[in-house]
Amino acid sequence: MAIAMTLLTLALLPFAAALAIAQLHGAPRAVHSGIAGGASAAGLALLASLAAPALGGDVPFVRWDWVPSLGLDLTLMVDPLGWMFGLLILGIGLLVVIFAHSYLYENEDTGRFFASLMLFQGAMLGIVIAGNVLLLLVFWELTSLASFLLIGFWQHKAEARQGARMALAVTGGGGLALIGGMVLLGLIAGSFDLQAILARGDMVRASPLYPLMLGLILLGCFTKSAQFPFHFWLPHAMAAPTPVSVYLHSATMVKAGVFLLARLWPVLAGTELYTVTVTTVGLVTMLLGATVALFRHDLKSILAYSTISQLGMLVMLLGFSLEAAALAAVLHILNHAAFKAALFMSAGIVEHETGTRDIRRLGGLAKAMPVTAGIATLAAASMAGLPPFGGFISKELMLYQTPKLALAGLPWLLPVLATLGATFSVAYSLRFAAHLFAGRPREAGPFARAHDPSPAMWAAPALLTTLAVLLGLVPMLLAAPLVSAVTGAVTGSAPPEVELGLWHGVNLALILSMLAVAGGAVLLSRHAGLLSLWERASLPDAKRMFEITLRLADARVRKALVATHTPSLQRMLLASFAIMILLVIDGALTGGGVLTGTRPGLPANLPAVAAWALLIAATLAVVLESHNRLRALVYVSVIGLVVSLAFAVLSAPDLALTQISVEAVTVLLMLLALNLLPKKPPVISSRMRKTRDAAIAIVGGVLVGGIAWAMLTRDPGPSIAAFHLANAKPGGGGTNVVNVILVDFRAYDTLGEIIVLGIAGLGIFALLETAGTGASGARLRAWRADMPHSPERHPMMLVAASRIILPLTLAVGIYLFLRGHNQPGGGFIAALVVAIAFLVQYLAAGFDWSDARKPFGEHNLIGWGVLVAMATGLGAMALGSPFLTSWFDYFSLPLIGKFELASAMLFDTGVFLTVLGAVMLALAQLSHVATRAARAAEEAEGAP
Amino acid sequence: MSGPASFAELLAAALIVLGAGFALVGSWGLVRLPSLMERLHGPTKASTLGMGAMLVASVVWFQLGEGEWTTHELLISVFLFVTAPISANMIAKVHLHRLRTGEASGGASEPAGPAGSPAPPPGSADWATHEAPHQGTPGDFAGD
Amino acid sequence: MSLADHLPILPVAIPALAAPFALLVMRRRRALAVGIAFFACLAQLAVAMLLMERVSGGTILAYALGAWPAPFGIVLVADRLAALMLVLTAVLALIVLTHAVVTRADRKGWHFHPLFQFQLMGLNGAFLTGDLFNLFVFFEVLLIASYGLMLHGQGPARLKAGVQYVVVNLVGSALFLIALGMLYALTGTLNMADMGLRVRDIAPEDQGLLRIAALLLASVFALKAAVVPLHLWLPRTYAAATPAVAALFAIMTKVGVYSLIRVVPQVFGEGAGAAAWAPAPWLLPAALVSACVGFAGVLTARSLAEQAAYAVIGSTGTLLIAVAGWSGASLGAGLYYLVHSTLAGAALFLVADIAARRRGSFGDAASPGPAFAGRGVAALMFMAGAIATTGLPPLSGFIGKLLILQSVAALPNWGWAWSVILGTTFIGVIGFARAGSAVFWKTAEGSHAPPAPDTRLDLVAPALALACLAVLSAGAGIATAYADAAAAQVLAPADSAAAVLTEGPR
Amino acid sequence: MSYEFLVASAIGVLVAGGIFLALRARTFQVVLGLTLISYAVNLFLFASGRLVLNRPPIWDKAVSEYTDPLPQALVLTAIVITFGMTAFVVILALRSFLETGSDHVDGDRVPCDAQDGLADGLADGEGTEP
Amino acid sequence: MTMSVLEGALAFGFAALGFALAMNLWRLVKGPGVTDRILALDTMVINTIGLIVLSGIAGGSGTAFEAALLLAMVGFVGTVAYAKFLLRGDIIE
Amino acid sequence: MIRRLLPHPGLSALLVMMWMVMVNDLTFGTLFLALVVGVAVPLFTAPWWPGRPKVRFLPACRYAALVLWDIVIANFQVAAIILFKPTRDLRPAWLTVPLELSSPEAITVFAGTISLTPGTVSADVSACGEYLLVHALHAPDPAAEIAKVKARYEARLKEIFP
Ligand code: NA
Ligand code: NA
Repeated sequence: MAIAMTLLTLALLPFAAALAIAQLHGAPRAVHSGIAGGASAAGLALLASLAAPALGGDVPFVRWDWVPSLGLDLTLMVDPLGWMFGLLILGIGLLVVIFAHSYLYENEDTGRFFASLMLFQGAMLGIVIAGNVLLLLVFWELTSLASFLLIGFWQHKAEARQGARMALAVTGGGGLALIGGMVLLGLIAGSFDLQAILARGDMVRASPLYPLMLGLILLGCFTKSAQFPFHFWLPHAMAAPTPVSVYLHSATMVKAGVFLLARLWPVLAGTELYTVTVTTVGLVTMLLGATVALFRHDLKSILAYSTISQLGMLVMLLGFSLEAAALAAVLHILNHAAFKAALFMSAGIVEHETGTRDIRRLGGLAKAMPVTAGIATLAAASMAGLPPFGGFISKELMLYQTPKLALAGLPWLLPVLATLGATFSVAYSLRFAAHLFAGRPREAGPFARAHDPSPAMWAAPALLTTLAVLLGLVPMLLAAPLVSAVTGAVTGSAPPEVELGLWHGVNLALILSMLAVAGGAVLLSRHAGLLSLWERASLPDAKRMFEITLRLADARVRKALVATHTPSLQRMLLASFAIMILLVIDGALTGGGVLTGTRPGLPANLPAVAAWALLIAATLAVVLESHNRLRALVYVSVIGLVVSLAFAVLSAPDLALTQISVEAVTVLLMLLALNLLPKKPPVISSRMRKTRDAAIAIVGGVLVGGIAWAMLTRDPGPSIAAFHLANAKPGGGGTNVVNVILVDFRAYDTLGEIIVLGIAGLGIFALLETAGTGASGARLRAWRADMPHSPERHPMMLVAASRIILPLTLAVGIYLFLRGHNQPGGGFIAALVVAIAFLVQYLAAGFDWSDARKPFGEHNLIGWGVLVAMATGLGAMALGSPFLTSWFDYFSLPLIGKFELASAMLFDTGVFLTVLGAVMLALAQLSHVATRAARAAEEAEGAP
Repeated sequence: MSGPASFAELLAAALIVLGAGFALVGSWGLVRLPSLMERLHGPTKASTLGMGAMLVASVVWFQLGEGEWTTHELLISVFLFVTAPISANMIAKVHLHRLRTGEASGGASEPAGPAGSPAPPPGSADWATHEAPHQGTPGDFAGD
Repeated sequence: MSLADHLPILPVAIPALAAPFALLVMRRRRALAVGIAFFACLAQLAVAMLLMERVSGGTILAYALGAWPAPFGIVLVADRLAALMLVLTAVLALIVLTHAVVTRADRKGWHFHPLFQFQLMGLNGAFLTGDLFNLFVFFEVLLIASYGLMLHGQGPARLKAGVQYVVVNLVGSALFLIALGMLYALTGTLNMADMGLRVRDIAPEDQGLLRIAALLLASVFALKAAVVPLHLWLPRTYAAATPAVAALFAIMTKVGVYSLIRVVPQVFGEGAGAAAWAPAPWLLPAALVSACVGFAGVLTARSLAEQAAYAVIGSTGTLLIAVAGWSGASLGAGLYYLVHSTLAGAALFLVADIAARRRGSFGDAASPGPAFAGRGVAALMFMAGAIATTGLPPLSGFIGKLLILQSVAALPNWGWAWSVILGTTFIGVIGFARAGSAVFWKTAEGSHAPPAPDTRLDLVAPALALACLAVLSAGAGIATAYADAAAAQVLAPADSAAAVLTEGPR
Repeated sequence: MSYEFLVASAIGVLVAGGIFLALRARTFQVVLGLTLISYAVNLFLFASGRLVLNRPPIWDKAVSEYTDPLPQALVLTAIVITFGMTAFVVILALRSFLETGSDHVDGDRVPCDAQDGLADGLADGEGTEP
Repeated sequence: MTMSVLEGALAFGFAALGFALAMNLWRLVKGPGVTDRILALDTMVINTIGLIVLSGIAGGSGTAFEAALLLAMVGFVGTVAYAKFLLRGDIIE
Repeated sequence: MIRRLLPHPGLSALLVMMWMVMVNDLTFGTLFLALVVGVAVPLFTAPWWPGRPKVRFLPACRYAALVLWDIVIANFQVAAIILFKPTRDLRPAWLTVPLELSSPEAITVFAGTISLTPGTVSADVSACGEYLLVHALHAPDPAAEIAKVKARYEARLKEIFP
């Protein structure tokens, strides 16, 4: 339990610190750095408390469920490998915090900085103590995100933003490959638990998916660890504040890839594919990084390329799949962390004090800043692999291993190339120290400002350099037990005996090492000439290529996207129709069956054929004369008429009534709209387009017509309608089965339907209420009728007739409403009839005059209609029945006789009110819209 | 078939033939008469005697054939009688309007029939279609 | 019947009452209308959670409206999936409503609150119904309400986009009716559970028709889900809508997905002869292309809202990759991802609005603008939204994508699915990083900071959305267990049929 | 000729006309197209109950055979919904025309495309070494 | 089987109305003016009412009556609306 | 009170009759409902019918019968014209009928009558309401035609609408 709490605290501490810092965003710098440093120190203490079990083989371990179905558990464990990395992350983290406290200026956003730093620390720590590979992935991607924030900390600088984006793209992208690889790994191994996976190395390597999985995982590792050809992001990440560079590029971020290679060593390593790939990539990276580093001028850039080179070496060592090589890698990880962090900090101090990082402008700084010079020079010597520093030991171990592997069948290739890499390492390391601190100052300006910083700033690099030195002097004391335990953890076997020392006698490694030092010295002495040679060679700039690729991709994709996604309704509909046609054809071809069924047809009489001809002709006329809009509208009315007739003849009186009344309202609506639209706009479709559309239209028509034919010529099976027919009267209290379905069996549909109408009314109101304002209002006021008007507004005969038509039609509406339950009619039709009655009134006598006399508001009709319909449903609930359960009974009164009362009538009243309100609202709003716009403008003018 | 039924049948049949005949004649008039104002006379037949006869046939048939009184068919006639003149009036107004504006603009948006264009009424006022009615004139109770 | 027995109707009844009440009081007492709206949303959330609690054990609640037994009347069916969608809708509604009220978006036009409640009613109704025609009706309710909301505030871009949105959906509705007509003609029923039983008896010579109906119906749902190439309506519609509305619309495409999940296994499952799983072969390719197109849009979008709109397409595509597996595991993964992607999409639209509200004339264009008030917080929120949408850890998108990757690994085309899921994530990361750094990091030269916004409360709603995502991530164990159970229930239509088709009260 | 043929062919012709018009470039024609399609759809849905003469679904003691009432109820609902939608789209089209001065369905370039010009400002002058 | 008188009359009626509709169609398409087309539509509505009445008689059911009644009302509204449109543009002022 | 309850008694009577005819059912219940409708609807629609023309009931009935008879006769006459008279023999004419009626209702009934009887169509009223423009399908003698309609219909209408 104590272990569990320790592990949990360890994992959460950095995040808690990040949160706390973010919360105290406005507090002084010291608070931020204090929290960060305190958290790091506390983490170190916790880690120290775990040292004994972790290194002793009794791995502290804890597991909680998170997403069991995924295999993603919160498993934390600190094995030697994790412990060592944790030490680096927290230790160097603490030093970075101390350094950054002095490095950052007071006016900078230290809250954001330290919060991001702690977030990063937490993510990094998570990677190394995760005991579940999916959990590891979580932290892995989190480091990419946190580093994005850190690299982009100076967001006002273009290079910072670019560098951050590039780092995110490369490492985050690699992380995605890693996700694929890790999931595959888990699926192959049958578990996502790290320890379980590590125990199943043979099984994994035997899987046919091993190469794919390996490729994906290596992609993740290589991108993170800046291996060729993904190395280019790293130098550009130097746009970050120096403490960030220290942290990310000495001990943490870039080491994550190396860590993962080490972590998965028992599962991945050992195959030829693995060995060749990893070794080659590491070797190439090492050479490339070392070479480029020699010719950079920015201090941090030099260090960045050196980091690439050193990472290449580590990757190469792990690629060997040999225990001794792994040991060398482990040791070098420690060395590199120490000297590289010290060097980055030194570079930061130099920049901080001189205002530049350009090595060409600096020189002779040893006089002005002796402490810094001492620190940096010692660290550079370790980097160069000079004795008696730590770097020497690990480099020699590396060179010792190189002959054991024959690349491309050539046993000498690896030693030679590795030595070459070492030579360049020596050269750039020496250059860093020599050009910076020795000689005379090259420019006066920076030199004049230069002086050693306060101890607070150099303490951290000093400590690190001391470590780097001690790692060379007393390796057995300082490193051997740790290296032994970690190597055991890496290889998954017993910890090996470790013999670390500066002197192993004269062997090949020593010779190669000497050669490298000598060669490095030569290279440095010829540096000026080599530099001019280098600068003349035009080498591909990976970053530039990355940017160009991205830019090109963006341009191409954007172009394609814009081309295909222009907001074209024609295209949308074309796509829709084409897809539907395809699907219908697919269904028809693969589904089987016959077109014509066996149901006998109903012989049609002459008027049926005539009406059919009318419909066909009218449809053709609409299509052919659609640009003559009024005429097209007349033809549409004809179609509506024929459809109504069809319903009337084919035993659907309710449908006929509905269609007829809807038709009338639709015509009114269209005419109202048409008034403000062009009446005969020019035709703009090309002939080609028309032909294409016609082809699609015909195919679509034939298909739907064919389906209708197939359907109509088949006998229906048993239908639920039999129940409706049988129960309409006894159960629903009405003889008009259609109406009983509407207000009882499927009243819920009807409720939805009236709400649709109500919403349409509201939407139309919302649309038109603002028509008088803005561009629309201006256009309406400027609108001139495009056809001559008769001056007479209200024809006398029409007005006089409307006075009697209104009451007569209302009576018909009431009649249709009351009888709807038993005969054709009902609330909806009645509402339309009543609406038509009022519309005739509006037509004849004008809107204002008629509307002023109307005792109801359309909004209220809609609102109350829905409420009444709802109340009918809820009433049933109050009586203990389901929503919308109907009730009816027969009563009898003297004189009047027997009559029926039914809850369905109340529901129908709701339908009536809503429909009336919606229809009236739509048409009333649309009418005299131009007049209203003018009136609104007048009022607006008159108001101020 | 029994006696009354066959009488009803005969009566209904006669009325149907009469009604449908007038409807046909009306539509035939629509086709053959020379201009809009003449054609406007056609539908009046269909909507008055044509419909009337068929509706009476329906009343007769349901009463004598099926034994139930159905009177509501007559209501259709009432509606037709109220609305048909208004429809005709409105179409005629459109004709007059288009005739006048066509003449004014020189183009023939509506051909005049054999009767030509109507002369303006005696006095100062024009036909209502061409002139906004003055205060106190019939159609003016409403509106404005 | 006690009130508890009426639970399934309440998600529809509450907004259906709230909307007219809000309408009736809106003109004079706005505050009251807002109060009604909030109360209704809270009540819906409470009811949805209660329902979820009731069905989480595996019970399927069937509510026979009008006491007419299924299949003769309309039944509401509340199972795990329905309850999940209801909770999601209610949560989203609360977030969006908060944003609309806080930013006063609800005052930019007429009838926001009634339309909003009607929209919720349509959504809830669609999720609850067990009847295919009723599904059509509620589709229409939610569509017409969405037209109103989409046009809320108006302006030329919105109106132009609105015409296209409406027309495309009208065509979709027409096709829905054709498919419905065919299905009724063939099966004689409208109840989905009953239809699932009756398709077994369809004669071989009629199965071609059934297959056509299945494909047409699926394509209607695909249109709503904005599956490529039926997605063309979405980018402009969503980008043009008021951001609060666009955030609500994040669930609209999910209605299409929901319907596919609901209808295909139940009606066109194993027993459907030639129509069995008919849409399946079309779905995976379409889903893959959708994910690619959507994230290509994310990469190249020129405004944050446009980016969010394309992200909706992309994540729907990703979601359908899972759905196209039609296995318990993949459907469960899909359901988890559905919840996640809805909230993530909403969060993106809301964050885009924060930027737009504060950058003055620069709006939410994905290009440098002025340094504005609250930029840091907005940047963080954008980053969180982007992380969620692309599927990076630690937010739920990552878990969702891992679930999908794992669940489709057993399918024959897993290579394609994996490549697309991982590849689109990569593209998305780049796209969001670019847009985000341009808007939240880079400052346009010579641009002056616009006046601070009238309220800082506009940060609340996106924060809420992101908090929901965090909860969804932290509680992923429970959530995925529920999603898996819901998927299993969906894929066992016989159980649902047994629950729905028992004799009703009459 | 049977009623079935008349109805089926009418549906086909209406659909064809509707599709053609819906693919035109102006809102009014598109609305006309949608109207034609909705006629066809209503007829189609109605036809799912098959065609029956003189058997309206009005319950009567003396009658035992009726046409299928359910499709009629569905069509009724569909007509009403279609009407609401048509009204909305007509007014939306008009309103859009008034606001933008164009009744082309595809309209002018919208803001999010107009921002293409801003695209160059999107990234930080990428491709140049800082 | 011989045709009864009524059936004969109905057959004549249907045929007459069918021809009438066809003639209306001719006028509708031919025009020449939009006025003629509106008139043709108006006549068509009346002939359709006749058809519905006749089919009511033929089918022996009275349910077609409401359709005819409504058509009589609505046909008028349509004609007036078209006319008002041509006269004034704005049909509801 | 009665006047307030029955703003248009004639209309109420018409509605009651119409209701009975429409419902097609001669029972007390129906009559009761008819009376309710007959009172309620005119009350509701009264605001839209501002004037209150007096109508004499009996002459109105006689007038209706006369018009019905004329419609039947004229239908046959006009059918003969349409069917058998060649277009060249047709003498269409515009008739300007001076009006003695003044209330819009009366003029409308007069114009309606002229339109309903085949052969003549009322086309327009003068802006001041003094003349009625009538189109005749075949009017070799326009003056006689004008005199006929004035004598046969307008004179009677003057009695009905005093
Ligand atoms: Na009804
Ligand atoms: Na006449």
